[in-house]
Amino acid sequence: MADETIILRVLRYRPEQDSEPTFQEYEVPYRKDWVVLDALNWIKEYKDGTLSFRWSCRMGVCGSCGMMVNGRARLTCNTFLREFYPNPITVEPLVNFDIERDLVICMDPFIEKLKRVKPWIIREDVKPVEDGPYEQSPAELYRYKQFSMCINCMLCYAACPVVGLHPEFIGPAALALGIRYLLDSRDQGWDERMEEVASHDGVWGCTFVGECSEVCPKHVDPAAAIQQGKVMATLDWFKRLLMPRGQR
Amino acid sequence: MARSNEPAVWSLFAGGGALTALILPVHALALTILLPLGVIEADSEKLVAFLGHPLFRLYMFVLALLGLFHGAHRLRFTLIDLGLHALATPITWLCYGGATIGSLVALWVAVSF
Amino acid sequence: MRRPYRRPMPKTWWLKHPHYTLFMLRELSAVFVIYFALWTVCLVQRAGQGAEALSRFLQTMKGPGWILWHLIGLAFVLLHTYTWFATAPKVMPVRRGAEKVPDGVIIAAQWIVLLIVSVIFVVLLAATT
Amino acid sequence: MAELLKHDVVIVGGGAAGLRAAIAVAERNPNLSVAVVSKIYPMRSHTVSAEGGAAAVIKANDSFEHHIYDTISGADWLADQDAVELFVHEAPKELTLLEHWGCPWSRDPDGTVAVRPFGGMKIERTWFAADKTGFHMLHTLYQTALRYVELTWYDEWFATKLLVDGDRCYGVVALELRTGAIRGITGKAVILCTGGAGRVFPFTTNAITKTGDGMALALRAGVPLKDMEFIQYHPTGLPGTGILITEAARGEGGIMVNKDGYRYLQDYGLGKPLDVNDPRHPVKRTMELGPRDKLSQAFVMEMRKGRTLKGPYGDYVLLDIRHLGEKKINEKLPFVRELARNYAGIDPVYEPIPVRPVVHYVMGGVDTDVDGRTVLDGLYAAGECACVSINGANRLGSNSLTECLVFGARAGHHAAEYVASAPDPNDSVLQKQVEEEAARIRKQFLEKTEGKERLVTVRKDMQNAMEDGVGIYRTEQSVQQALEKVLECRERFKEVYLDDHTVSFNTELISALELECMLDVALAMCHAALARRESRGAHQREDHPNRDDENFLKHSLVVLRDGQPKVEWKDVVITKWPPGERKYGADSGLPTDQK
Ligand SMILES: Cc1cc2nc3c(=O)[nH]c(=O)nc-3n(C[C@H](O)[C@H](O)[C@H](O)COP(=O)(O)OP(=O)(O)OC[C@H]3O[C@@H](n4cnc5c(N)ncnc54)[C@H](O)[C@@H]3O)c2cc1C
Ligand code: SF4
Ligand code: F3S
Ligand code: FES
Repeated sequence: MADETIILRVLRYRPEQDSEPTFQEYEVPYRKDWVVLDALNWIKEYKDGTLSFRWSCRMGVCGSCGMMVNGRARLTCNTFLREFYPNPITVEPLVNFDIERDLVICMDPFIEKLKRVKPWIIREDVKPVEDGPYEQSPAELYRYKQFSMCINCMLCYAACPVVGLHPEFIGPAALALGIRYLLDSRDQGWDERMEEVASHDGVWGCTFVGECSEVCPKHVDPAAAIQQGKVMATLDWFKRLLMPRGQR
Repeated sequence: MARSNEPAVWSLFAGGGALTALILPVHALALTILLPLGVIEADSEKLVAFLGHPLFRLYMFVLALLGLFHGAHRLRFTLIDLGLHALATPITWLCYGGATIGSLVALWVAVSF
Repeated sequence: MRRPYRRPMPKTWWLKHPHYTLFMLRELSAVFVIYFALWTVCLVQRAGQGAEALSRFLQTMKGPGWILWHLIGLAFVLLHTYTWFATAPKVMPVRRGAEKVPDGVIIAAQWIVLLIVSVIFVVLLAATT
Repeated sequence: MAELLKHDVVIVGGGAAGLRAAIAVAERNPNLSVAVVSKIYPMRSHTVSAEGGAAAVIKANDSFEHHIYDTISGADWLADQDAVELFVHEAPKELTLLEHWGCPWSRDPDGTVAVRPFGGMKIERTWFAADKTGFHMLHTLYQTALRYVELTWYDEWFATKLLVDGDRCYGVVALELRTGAIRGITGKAVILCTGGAGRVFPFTTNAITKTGDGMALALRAGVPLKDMEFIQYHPTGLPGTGILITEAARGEGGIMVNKDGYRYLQDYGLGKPLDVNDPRHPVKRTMELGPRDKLSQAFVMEMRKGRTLKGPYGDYVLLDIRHLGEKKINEKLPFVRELARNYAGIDPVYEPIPVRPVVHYVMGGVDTDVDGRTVLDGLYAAGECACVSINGANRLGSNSLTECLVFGARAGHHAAEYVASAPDPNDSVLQKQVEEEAARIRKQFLEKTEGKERLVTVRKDMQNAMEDGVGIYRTEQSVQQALEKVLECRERFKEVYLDDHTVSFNTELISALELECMLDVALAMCHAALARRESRGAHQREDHPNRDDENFLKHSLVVLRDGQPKVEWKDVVITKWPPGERKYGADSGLPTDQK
């Protein structure tokens, strides 16, 4: 067992020397309980310190280690080598993002999109801290709970073709987050947030490919969030149409 | 960003999707396959009466309206996704314009029976 | 020093994974939805021209080419139905208190409604003709 | 040379403490410009992996008195009691604020916030968001912070040095990962919130990023590190990876058994076990709900008696939660189930989870007062990298997330006031320091042409030395050995040669800078562990097995004097709770019990 190895084909791009990305092959020891991230770390530590990638928690919760593994967007810290052994594994940076270097992508557009949906509680009347927490029944909590589980790993952005075709699209994770706040019983920012969520770049950009939910490692189901967002936006639209301004 | 007026067409799309998902399988099977094949035997006169019944004509119109808008909506996005992003605006006009004309024709057929 | 590299999205992206291809087929079902809607308009229009015109129309439709075409259409329509029903619980989740009604229940309920509607449709057609 | 990036307050770290501090500054004075410098995107910070919960008194059956007593006795009386009192009183307010900001706390049926018991607590008071509390807290804080335009985000900037002019701190030197640029980020106050240092050890629950950077930066700037000998082992980590199985698993009723299926904790002064089906199980401050130091020490004893199981990653025992049933596990401990399935290959609904003690938390840190102030004017610290101290010799589970909020906020508020009156920095002095630091990094790592050491071997040798010498049980000899090895590693570090000499996103360079910090932190830990010749909480000296209040009811302070580490001492603040015996099990002493 100690001598078994597996091949990793890794996409390399070093902005200081490469004009475009190329694949580099590494032979890595094969261990049943190793994840792809372990193999990458082994390469970095013992073979080639120039390979760059992001990671932190190694337990699937910080969201930094997303990459394309054999063409699928995965968290490399919970994708095991044994799933592929003895076949070679291809590792690439997440698609639909610019490559900063090697397996590291540029996150700027994602952070901008997060901000757009105003992912914070908006209130007209702020309760003083001394008066204690808001009440929220378990049923109210469960309305949005699932959509609050997103770890910002961006796998869904790599999986969603609309993100690739239409870079302005706010995208699955950020929209799910916006909808999470719309569904929170403590929030009063409906109108403000709807401006973004119900915009052209918002839920209406989604053609319900559904792949975002397929790859989501945390079962957030952003596709569901967005479709519910469409229903919410539609009801809202008719309401605005039928009701005179003052009564809204 | 401003709110989009997409709900206008999306509600037609969604209504059409629901209606066609429910009725089109049996509709297509019975009318476009079984009827011509004679598996469902029908007397021509009676069939005319059935198809000409106000309720069926109403149904035909609703099916056309919602079905066409449902289809137009999907077609629009599919064409754009297939790489015609630059033509998004004309495609949109063409699709919904076609659906509107189709619906008007259906209305005319239904009324002028 | 930064020089971010942008990868182009290939036009054939929808062939890259079976899920994407299935998505495209689902979207393609729209063509047949449009087709069957228009076909029905024609059918009624012929009926409006009288029994004879209608018979001729149906006679044409008996041709194997037409039947094959309609069978393909039916398959796409079924794909549409299947995918539409499958997504309903996502679009409009039903909750009882904190618990979500399982997706399977909602999907099954829709198929049952479909069955009832289909039976009514066929019975009406058969009974009146 | 590039311009200095000027702000009013510079916060280093985007975890719970850093983000809370940032919000505090912005709320206190919206006219201030705040830099948030973080070596990883803030929502990746290790706070994200905290599972179990955050403690604060909220329910009617609880009282401040209880929380204070649990904390102080848990700390083996090494906590400053004024700090603990203040902490306990501010805790509910901070967690409530988080609730107002949208944190999805788990709820009781009546819509109030739910609480669960944690180890070492007499009354359950841990707020939780299922078993992803840290994740929800961090994302709530990050998302809330996004609304403040006063904040400038330096995401993926690595702070390498504090800028000090005279006796004040004026900012940091930081390296932007994607460009490789080394710049000065200046302000009249700096708040270090860089988190813990678990990665100094080979086997830890901590993320790769927890390398004690802030502690090392402070130490190098002449600021003392307090109580560095106290390193918390968490009793239930997964063998191999060290991934944490939260204490909440025991809080909900999980039990620990040895290879004979025996609940061995009863042999170590932690009370008598109740049947898992007994409605009174789990009893607080008893058995599985004893404090972490005791549970980890019990494991070592069991191992010595040969009553643990053997696996490819060393000895282990079993954590059994099967009796909770699938429904409760899914509702209260879904992440535990996910982790056990993924990383231990077992489903805890049907099988017990293999666990062993694993390095989890550093009680010590940058010496601060209750406002986060250090001895260096303008330098503040909060969160795990600081030592206030409320954790003393052993931190109570779920106090740390709350600590990040309470003291992050206090440091932020104080810093906002301080910058109003602090003198302006002398830019040319700072600029010069930036240039020197940039030159040092280039020379030592990027422009180096030879060297015979690989990063990984030096790091592993240091980690193993620490585990062997400064683990759960220590002796003078073992610590001395570790110290010598760490010194040797520091020498070898000078010989490290990197593969990567480019500037954009050079992660190997970052690893080198982190190792440099860890070596300093390890050194401080060894010196403190040598100096404390007693056993207290997480510091168990087999050559001095008893607690010695006469000589060591004191905080150790490691300082660099002329480049050499020295250990000094500082009195513990005792107000109302004189040192007593730590009792767990049936007769766990409590002030209220005596009434
Ligand atoms: C697995 C696990 C579970 C835990 N569970 C609980 C629990 O249930 N309850 C509880 O109370 N506590 C728990 N803890 C402890 C608690 O989570 C931590 O003590 C706390 O989150 C620390 O927060 P922090 O803000 O101090 O640091 P971190 O969250 O670690 O953040 C450190 C920040 O500093 C930045 N940083 C570090 N170095 C540099 C540098 N050189 N330059 C720039 N930026 C830098 C990082 O980027 C990061 O943003 C747990 C800990 C672990 C490991
Ligand atoms: S929705 Fe899922 S896939 Fe997308 S970023 Fe969040 S956790 Fe990742
Ligand atoms: S994949 Fe994309 S198109 Fe919509 S359903 Fe998901 S966001
Ligand atoms: S390393 Fe944190 S999610 Fe993989």
